[in-house]
Amino acid sequence: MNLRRLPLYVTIAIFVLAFLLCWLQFPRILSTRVVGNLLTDNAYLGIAAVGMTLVILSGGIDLSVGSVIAFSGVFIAVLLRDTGMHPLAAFALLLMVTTAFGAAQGALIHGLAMPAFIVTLAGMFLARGIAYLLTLDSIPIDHPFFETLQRAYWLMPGKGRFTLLGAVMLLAVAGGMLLAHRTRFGTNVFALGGGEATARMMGVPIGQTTVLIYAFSGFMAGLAGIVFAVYTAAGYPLATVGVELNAIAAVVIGGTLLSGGSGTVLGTLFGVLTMGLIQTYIVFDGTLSSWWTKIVIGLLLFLFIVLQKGLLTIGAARRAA
Amino acid sequence: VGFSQIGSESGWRAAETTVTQQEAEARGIDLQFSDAQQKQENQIAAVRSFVAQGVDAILLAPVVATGWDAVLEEAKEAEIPVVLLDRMVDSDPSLYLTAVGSDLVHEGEVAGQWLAEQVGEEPCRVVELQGTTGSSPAIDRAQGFRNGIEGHANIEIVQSQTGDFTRAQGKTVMEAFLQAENGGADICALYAHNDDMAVGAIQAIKEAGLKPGEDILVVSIDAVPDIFQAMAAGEANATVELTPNMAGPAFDALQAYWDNGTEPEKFIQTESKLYTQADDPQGEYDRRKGLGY
Amino acid sequence: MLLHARGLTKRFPGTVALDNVEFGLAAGEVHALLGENGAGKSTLIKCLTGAYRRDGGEILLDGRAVDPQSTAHAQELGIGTVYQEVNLLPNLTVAENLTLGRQPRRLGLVSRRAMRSLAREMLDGYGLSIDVDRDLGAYSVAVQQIIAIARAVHLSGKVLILDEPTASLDAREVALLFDVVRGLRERGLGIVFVSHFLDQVFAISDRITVLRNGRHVATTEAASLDRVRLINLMLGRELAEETSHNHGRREAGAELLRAEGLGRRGRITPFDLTIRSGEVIGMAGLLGSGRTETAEVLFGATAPDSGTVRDAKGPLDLSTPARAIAAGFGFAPEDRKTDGIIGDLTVRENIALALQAHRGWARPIPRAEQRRMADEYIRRLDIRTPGAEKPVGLLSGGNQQKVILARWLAMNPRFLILDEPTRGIDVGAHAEVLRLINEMVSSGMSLLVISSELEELVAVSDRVIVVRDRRHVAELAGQAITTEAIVNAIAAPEAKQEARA
Amino acid sequence: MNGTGLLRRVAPQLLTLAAVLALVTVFFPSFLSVGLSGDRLVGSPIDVLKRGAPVALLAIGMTLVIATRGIDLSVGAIMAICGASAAFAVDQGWSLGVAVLLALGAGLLCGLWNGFLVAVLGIQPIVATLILMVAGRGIAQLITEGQILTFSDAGFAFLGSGAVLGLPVPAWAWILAGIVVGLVVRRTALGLLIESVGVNLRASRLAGVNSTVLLLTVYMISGLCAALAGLIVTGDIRGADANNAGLWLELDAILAVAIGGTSLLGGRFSILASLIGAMIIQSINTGILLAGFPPEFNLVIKAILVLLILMLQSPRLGDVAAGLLARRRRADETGAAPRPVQEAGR
Ligand SMILES: Nc1ncnc2c1ncn2[C@@H]1O[C@H](COP(=O)(O)OP(=O)(O)OP(=O)(O)O)[C@@H](O)[C@H]1O
Ligand SMILES: Nc1ncnc2c1ncn2[C@@H]1O[C@H](COP(=O)(O)OP(=O)(O)OP(=O)(O)O)[C@@H](O)[C@H]1O
Ligand SMILES: [Mg+2]
Ligand SMILES: [Mg+2]
Repeated sequence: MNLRRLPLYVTIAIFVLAFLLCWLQFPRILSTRVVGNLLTDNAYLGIAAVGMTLVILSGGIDLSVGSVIAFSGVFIAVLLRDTGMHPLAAFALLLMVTTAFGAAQGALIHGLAMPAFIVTLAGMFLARGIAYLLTLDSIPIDHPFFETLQRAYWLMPGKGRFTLLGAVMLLAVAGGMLLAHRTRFGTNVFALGGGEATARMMGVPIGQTTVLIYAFSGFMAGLAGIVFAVYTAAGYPLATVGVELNAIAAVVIGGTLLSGGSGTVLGTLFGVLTMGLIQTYIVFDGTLSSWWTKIVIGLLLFLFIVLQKGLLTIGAARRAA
Repeated sequence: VGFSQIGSESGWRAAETTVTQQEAEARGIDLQFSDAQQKQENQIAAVRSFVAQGVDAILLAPVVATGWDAVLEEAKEAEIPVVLLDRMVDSDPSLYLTAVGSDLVHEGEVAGQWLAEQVGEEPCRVVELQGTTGSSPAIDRAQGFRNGIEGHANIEIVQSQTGDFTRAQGKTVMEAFLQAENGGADICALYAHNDDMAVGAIQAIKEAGLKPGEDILVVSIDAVPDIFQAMAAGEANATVELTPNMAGPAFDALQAYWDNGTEPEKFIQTESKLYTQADDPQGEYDRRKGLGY
Repeated sequence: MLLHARGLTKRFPGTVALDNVEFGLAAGEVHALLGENGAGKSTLIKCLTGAYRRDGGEILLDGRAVDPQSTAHAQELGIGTVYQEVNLLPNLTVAENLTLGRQPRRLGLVSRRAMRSLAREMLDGYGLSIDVDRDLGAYSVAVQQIIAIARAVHLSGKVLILDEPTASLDAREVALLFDVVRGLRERGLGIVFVSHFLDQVFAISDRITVLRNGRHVATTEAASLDRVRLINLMLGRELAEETSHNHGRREAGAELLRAEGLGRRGRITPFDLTIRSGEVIGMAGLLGSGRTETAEVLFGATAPDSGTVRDAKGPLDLSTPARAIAAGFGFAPEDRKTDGIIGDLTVRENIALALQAHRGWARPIPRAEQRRMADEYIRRLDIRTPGAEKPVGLLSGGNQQKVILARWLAMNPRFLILDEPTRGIDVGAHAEVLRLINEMVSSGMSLLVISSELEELVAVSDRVIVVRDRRHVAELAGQAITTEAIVNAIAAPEAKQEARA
Repeated sequence: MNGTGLLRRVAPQLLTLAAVLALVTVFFPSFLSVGLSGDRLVGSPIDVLKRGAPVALLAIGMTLVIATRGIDLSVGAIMAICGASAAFAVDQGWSLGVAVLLALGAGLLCGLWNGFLVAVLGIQPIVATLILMVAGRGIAQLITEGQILTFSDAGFAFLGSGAVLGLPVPAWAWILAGIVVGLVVRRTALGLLIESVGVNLRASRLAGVNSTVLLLTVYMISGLCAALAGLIVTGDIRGADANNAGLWLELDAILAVAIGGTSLLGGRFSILASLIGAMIIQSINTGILLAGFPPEFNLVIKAILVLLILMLQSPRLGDVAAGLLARRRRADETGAAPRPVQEAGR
């Protein structure tokens, strides 16, 4: 076993363990409904987190994700309201816009040697600000094509729904896995995360890679925006505040090192599912007041991270021995 | 019954949660509470979980109007009645049992009409503290107020900024307004989209050496306890009530529906009552204090 | 000329690293580039390969002007380089490091299998038996060095540049490397070779270019030069005296420390070690044999899980470096880039750091005092820097090493561990370090010196510990310390324990 | 750092501040006027000094945390916790002194917790502090039971909106805190050790730096600064608003540190520059309010200004411009030199 895979296994193990514990308390949690919900409700987060994984693997960070998702919804809603465009055309246009937005962030980060945290923080303000300029209202989308997308699901035994949105997320994860682990670009991303100066000396095209990474994250955020727009059938400039932090947390819980250079895309999927599980558990519990909800989420987060850390340390020690 | 609450972003919201819990307890209803922390995505997930859990009914205080079709359909398929609290959704009315709430635009109108009456023909420069940019109360209450003062050319909204529904921002923004309007001498009235911002603004006015309630009229919406205290001290002039007891009518409607399938009306409107300094503010304060505002 | 640089100039704030330098490399030759620490060798190489943007001059490849913008560009031009600091990525696997940028693909996706076999092929002939799928970071500096060389060789279509490739290699590995280099020379490549090991330089080079203070001093046939002339060219002055053997010069002092059963599972087998005051203990062994681990356990860098260390007053707490320092220990680590220097801080701050940490944050060393200390050590160790306020990361490799030595000298510890103290240090400084070691010892300090250079160990040590396979296998003392004896102890499975004099 | 060195270090920030102030004055001409109302100074500059206090205070602690290559996302939540604790204490009828001590204690405790996760458990700072960022607001609400806990203690209110010698108390708070912390880190060896740990943790440990204690200290200072900020915003509105106090202020604080030129990768830091950064941000905020744009423009304006500022401060900007120029010049000289033929791959 390669040591670098250990965090992934630990993440999966923790998720399974947590699911079992939840199941002991609420037997209903082990139903296709809950599993279906877990995939559907976290689809946009999962997609955004795949983009975030690549960014973090390269040693960067992208805080603009949540705002870009909100912008995407508004953009699509406004386009569909004001023009006769087909949603697919709107999607394509949007993906171009968000990809360009991401690329621009990457170009600034590389070209002016500014920290990613700050550039994308400004990007976060900018994307949401533009969403405000487009509309202040929440705009409903009632296009028949949207209903088709929303209704596209496979009814699993036990009434659970495996929706198109969930499928898109799984595809995005698969695509992310290929990109990160099986392409030259992916290796360059890891190289960048291992040390920019060294990567440069080894001949990695730093600038091009950086721009591509953030463009990819922008693309994924756009895709997440589309999924979110389908999910809610609306565009709302105030939506998905703070999603970037959830995405970062999911990536880290998924075993990716925040300082870059080490991690897996598959782990991110389990990070997302773990966060979703925490949410589900709290709703199932249903007795927590607002504040206890926050405290318990924090505690569970803490528990996951410490457990992960502990298992990793033990694993590493065992291997060294 | 599952209750998906928006969050606990304001005192009013906290009071609504408390009152809902009290009402449920009084009726012997087992309430599953879920706090969405101001996020629609969390609310949708919560409603889905309620459906998966198989609750008997769902109370939903939607954070936005749009985007509920799919999940409401799911609830409908599972034959779980949904009652909306205090805010509306854009979906087809067949997807929910009923909605309990006040009319946000109407609240703004009441406030605007009060001001129009109050100043008569005098010219009046109004500053407006808006709610969170893009939120439906902010949009509707702004609109309503403009409706209310329509036809009174002497009343002019000269400054309008968001105070995010919070006390601190209310105070900060009011300070800027005072700066911008000649130290406040040019301001005749303040309209705040909620009481919390008004309370913050009142402090700013006092610190600028002016008398709120006299030099600058203060009108706001919600009727939380602290604004009554200010009214009692003569520092605020009027507030429009938004009752936190949305759950009472909702449970009544649900009960009737469970008992004999009575379909309630699609919209149960609560009253938007105007309170002024003449309405025993101290008494109102004492009455509301314990409600968890 | 295959590669020709004319009038190359490179300025850094406060330094002219290269001043109008001329350098020509012919096809089919090994061209040594020599000079003291900070002479500008690495800078010249970085300018040639696009890692730095030069301030003036031109570069001709095959008679055509080229302008490498980046190392990637240089690679495309057929110039493969091993930079002085091992420049590979510890978080990638060995195979990924070797093939980065050129991974074999199938249908657009990297083919792991083809990548693995390409990597193995590239490592062929270097005598490594390693798993190319493991992270590079799991291997020692030496192994990484070899991998870096293999990568550069693979990339070099025309020119191979090696900046101190042998610093962390042992004799056998150097021999293997030279075989590879000779093979490439046969094939008509031009090879630039930088080293401070003059024997190696004479063994492999056809021509030699000497730089001094950023200026070109001379280029001559290697055969026409002898050691002394070469050293004079590099230093621009006569080297004072060659250090000599010290056998029997020192009286063993009283027992200072005694380690019993000290060890850590998976790192180093428990060992006993007695250290007397005013003596130098040398430590020899192959790469990866566990010498660094011994040092780290002694210094608390990795907490031991068995054994004790005591001095005359009783047991010592060595659980963290800070405690070890409090007990009068010091440790100059082998990997100075990651374990030694604080790159962004100044020379002054780096020198004062250990002393300051020891005094605690509330008792700052006055700035004037820091300055005085820094200036003194810059002078005493001949640290080449424009001033004490230069960030240490910008100094040349050898000078960084001296700064770390200065840090510990400022502490005046009773027991100092030096892990490869002369690695990457030029002849002048080399003699200087050895002189320093003698000086420290005569002032009563005890030292543990880890080195891959056996002559050096023989020259300075009162006793030599030989380490193999993570255990201490032999101890030599007095007249028994000879290179042959050490080599025998390293090689012979049943080392003669009776060498204990 | 001596006087001129310090001035050189903060010159870009000072210039930026001047530029922002000039810009705002264009839109709102009386921006720079300061008057005397009673015994206190009034005017927009005073407002900036006062309103900028929370971010400035947070930026002090954040600078140190970032210098150790960390980040503290929880400061906004800590503000809420500390404000709530103090309001709770006053509400219980305890004395103001007790309330303040309680708040500061709570801040220290929160910092200790963060520091423990980072320094002892070795959790990545952004995640470690994310935990308290999420849970902290819940804790604050637990204390206030979800209400806005109001009080009428004049002394406490004075902390938020009083004035001493004409200057608002919050302005005094950050200025004094900045001076104290600045002196402590620069007159002792704390600053050096923090920078050393931030640049190279491993090498610092091997040089005997007790990084664990140092990290704990730094996060505790950050907690303490957040506690002060929490006291100020709570005193200012005479109530503890657990849900909104300090919301998203951590981002502004980080921004202030970045504008102040401290690298987010740790190492060299300057508290003074961060404080100027905080004032730059506050000037933008106040300027937007005064200029009277519709609120939906706020974010876009702020984003563009921030980007502009960072771009102008970027050391690379000069390089890039020079590079472009040089390339053009070289092309001119050699008559558009052909790019070298690229070697075919091997
Ligand atoms: N990036 C840089 N910034 C500033 N100065 C630098 C930089 N790189 C090197 N220098 C300076 O340039 C001079 C030449 O350094 P260089 O690394 O080329 O020496 P070298 O001959 O390779 O020495 P060594 O044998 O110690 O490796 C030194 O004075 C060094 O301090
Ligand atoms: N030639 C090799 N082939 C495979 N693995 C090696 C080789 N050389 C070293 N290693 C591995 O690298 C690891 C780290 O070695 P390390 O450098 O710490 O040992 P060391 O005794 O300090 O050596 P050094 O002489 O470099 O100081 C060892 O555990 C060993 O397994
Ligand atoms: Mg060099
Ligand atoms: Mg070693």
